[in-house]
Amino acid sequence: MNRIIGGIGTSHVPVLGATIDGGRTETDEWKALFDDYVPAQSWLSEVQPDVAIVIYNDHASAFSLDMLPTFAVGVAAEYKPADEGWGPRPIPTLKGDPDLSWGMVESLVESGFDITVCQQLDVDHGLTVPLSILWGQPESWPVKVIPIAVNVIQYPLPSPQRCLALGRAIRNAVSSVQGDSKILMVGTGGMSHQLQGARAGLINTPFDRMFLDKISSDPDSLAAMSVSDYIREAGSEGAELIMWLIMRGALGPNVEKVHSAYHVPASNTAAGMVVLADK
Amino acid sequence: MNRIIGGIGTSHVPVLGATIDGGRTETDEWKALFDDYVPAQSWLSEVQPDVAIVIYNDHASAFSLDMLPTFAVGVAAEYKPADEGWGPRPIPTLKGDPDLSWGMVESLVESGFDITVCQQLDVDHGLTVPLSILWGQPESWPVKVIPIAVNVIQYPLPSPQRCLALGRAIRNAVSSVQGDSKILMVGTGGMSHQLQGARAGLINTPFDRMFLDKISSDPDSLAAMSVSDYIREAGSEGAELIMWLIMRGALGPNVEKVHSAYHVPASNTAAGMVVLADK
Amino acid sequence: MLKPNVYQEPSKRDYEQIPGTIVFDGRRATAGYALNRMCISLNSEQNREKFSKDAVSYMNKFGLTVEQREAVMKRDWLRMLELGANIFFAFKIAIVDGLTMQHVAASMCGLDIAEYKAMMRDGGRGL
Amino acid sequence: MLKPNVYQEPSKRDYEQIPGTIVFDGRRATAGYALNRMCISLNSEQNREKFSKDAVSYMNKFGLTVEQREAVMKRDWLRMLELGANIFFAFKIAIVDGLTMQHVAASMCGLDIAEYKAMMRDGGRGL
Ligand SMILES: [Fe+3]
Ligand SMILES: [Fe+3]
Repeated sequence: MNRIIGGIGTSHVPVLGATIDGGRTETDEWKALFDDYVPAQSWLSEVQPDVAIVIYNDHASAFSLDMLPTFAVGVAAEYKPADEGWGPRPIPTLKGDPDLSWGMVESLVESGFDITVCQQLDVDHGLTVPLSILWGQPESWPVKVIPIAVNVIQYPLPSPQRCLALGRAIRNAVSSVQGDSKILMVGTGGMSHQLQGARAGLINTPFDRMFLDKISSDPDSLAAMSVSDYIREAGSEGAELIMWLIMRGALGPNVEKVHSAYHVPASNTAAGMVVLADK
Repeated sequence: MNRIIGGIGTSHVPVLGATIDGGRTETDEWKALFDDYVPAQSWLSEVQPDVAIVIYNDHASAFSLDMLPTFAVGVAAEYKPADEGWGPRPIPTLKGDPDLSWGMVESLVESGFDITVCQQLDVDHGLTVPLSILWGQPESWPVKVIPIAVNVIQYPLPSPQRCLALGRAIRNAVSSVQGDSKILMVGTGGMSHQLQGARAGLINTPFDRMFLDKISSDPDSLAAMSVSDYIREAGSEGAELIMWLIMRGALGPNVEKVHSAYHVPASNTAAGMVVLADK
Repeated sequence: MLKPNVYQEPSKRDYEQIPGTIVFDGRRATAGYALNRMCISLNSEQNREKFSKDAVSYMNKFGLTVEQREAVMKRDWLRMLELGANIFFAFKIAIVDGLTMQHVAASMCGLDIAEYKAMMRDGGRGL
Repeated sequence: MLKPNVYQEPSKRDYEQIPGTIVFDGRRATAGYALNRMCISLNSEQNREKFSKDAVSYMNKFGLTVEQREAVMKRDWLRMLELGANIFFAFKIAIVDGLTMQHVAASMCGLDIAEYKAMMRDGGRGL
């Protein structure tokens, strides 16, 4: 039976991708941060997931404002890195899992989630930077990937409550599909940051530390906050953190915290990570 | 306060649009059918709605299979008729109501509907044929229009239950927006028809008559059927009828049936109509 | 070695038991992706002209399979659907040909157009 | 005469009370539609070249307002946002200029890039 083996929450800051692509992870500026990802990488080589379901947001790459879905699920056989303005990142094309994707979509729609289904989807740094953080620069990715894109850039965003519920529905969905895959959930974005307005540069470390703690022990308390609460506390772009709730919802109620890390700054943002094993 | 004054369910067969555009509604073939739409037109000139929220499906016009939403809501200031292969229909551009649309989207997303938001949307016969049926060939449309596109062409479709629930959420949504508009709901598609496979040409009159009856008196019984039930009974494309449930859900529990009509055939389909006044 | 997931066994799906009916689901959407993409491109007049002039080169740009190309060239609508076309997408080709949905439906159920029209006038096909 | 609906009064929205923060909502998405469409077109190398060569003609094709065009020409990022640009869309212009998001953020909060970097290294702006 398909089963979710755990989940990782991680920032997806473009600069981390550029640093990996440019071979600068060992520099003074970056070494401490990247060293802190090693325990996550070790855990992954131990548990060996087959598929990663990556919850991310698109940043004006594949989704224009002509048609912007709240929740979109990729069902394609492969996904190419998007040209976000710099040309596509020099990374391997991602292999998808159409069977698992379609099966999940069926289950999710049956559970009352109004999914947008994507047969074609170029993926941007929101999805690819976490892959690079977790698996470095392989010749091909060691997992198949299912992208789930969440609207966190145009108000109204889905409520944190709805995000947690989607995660829980994903847990049912993967087990409804016939297979024997070990599945890793990845929730991306955050932590606190604000890229715009007079408050640009906001970092709220107490909030981030609270979030890193509660995401394993008490996700319902995080889901009880409103989107405006997230914007106020974590910044206009820190509200991306609601995507970690989808990851968390897909895990069982009790998880083991394998690792967590926190660094300020990565470019404009606080970069955080949490690794949770399903019990 | 904005209020929903009633709802109309109607087929949206392309041939009806072509017949109106070609000025052939008085021919022997079509007169009886179009005469039966007169009571609906009279009711509309009596109640004078300001806005029509039209629940329809796109038929390979604006939505490719690259990215197909379950529920999409238009928020644009205007919508043009799509080129579906014959060139765009010779009808006026539709005027939208961005304020009401955005307000509805906020309310719907808050209620846990995962809406895809469209700032750009060309509308096809699924939406424009009902307008022509109801208002003929005006120089400009007498109502503003909010398109809500529903996926009924690629499995999985939203469940009939979910459609009814969306309608109920729309009732809340319109009243959450500040305004004083009289709003007409239009549910389109159906009735029984099957355009494909060895069973093409299917018409199930007993089912259609049951549906025309229950849509006013007992919509919950219609929502209790599965999508497969609809396909089996009403044909692969007759399953479009689930969109009438969204219209119906937006009305109050008790409605007055102002009019209903039923004709076989219109091209490949049974053409039905029901006019329900909110009580 | 990545393990395969299998999202559906057709035999277990209730809609597969409905006679004479092809439900456009994920399996078909996957198989028909390129074909449907070609079809929807015919919403543009320019593309309709290109397709009319030289359908084979036009189809090659979209990466159709040999079977799909053959089904299009023969206007074998039922076969197109079996190969993953969605009916509303396939119908774009019929529009270029000047055909109506009645022609397509008639062809799929093995009637000529007069027979099909007569059947519809008589109340359509029963359940 | 069609009656207007009003979907939001900014003063009633809790996120409007958050200092120094512009939330990209429906009102802004409507105002910024053409501008954001222009910005996302810069995902193509060909379009980036056209924009670099002649930004004014390029913008004209998208129907920007005079104020929007001026804000783009001045690279006034805050003004672009006030006129309906979404930050991730506006950033496409910065990429063409070879700027990072730190440059854009610094400019929006009125710091020079060295000051902004120093602020971030020191733990960022407090609440
Ligand atoms: Fe992001
Ligand atoms: Fe239809």
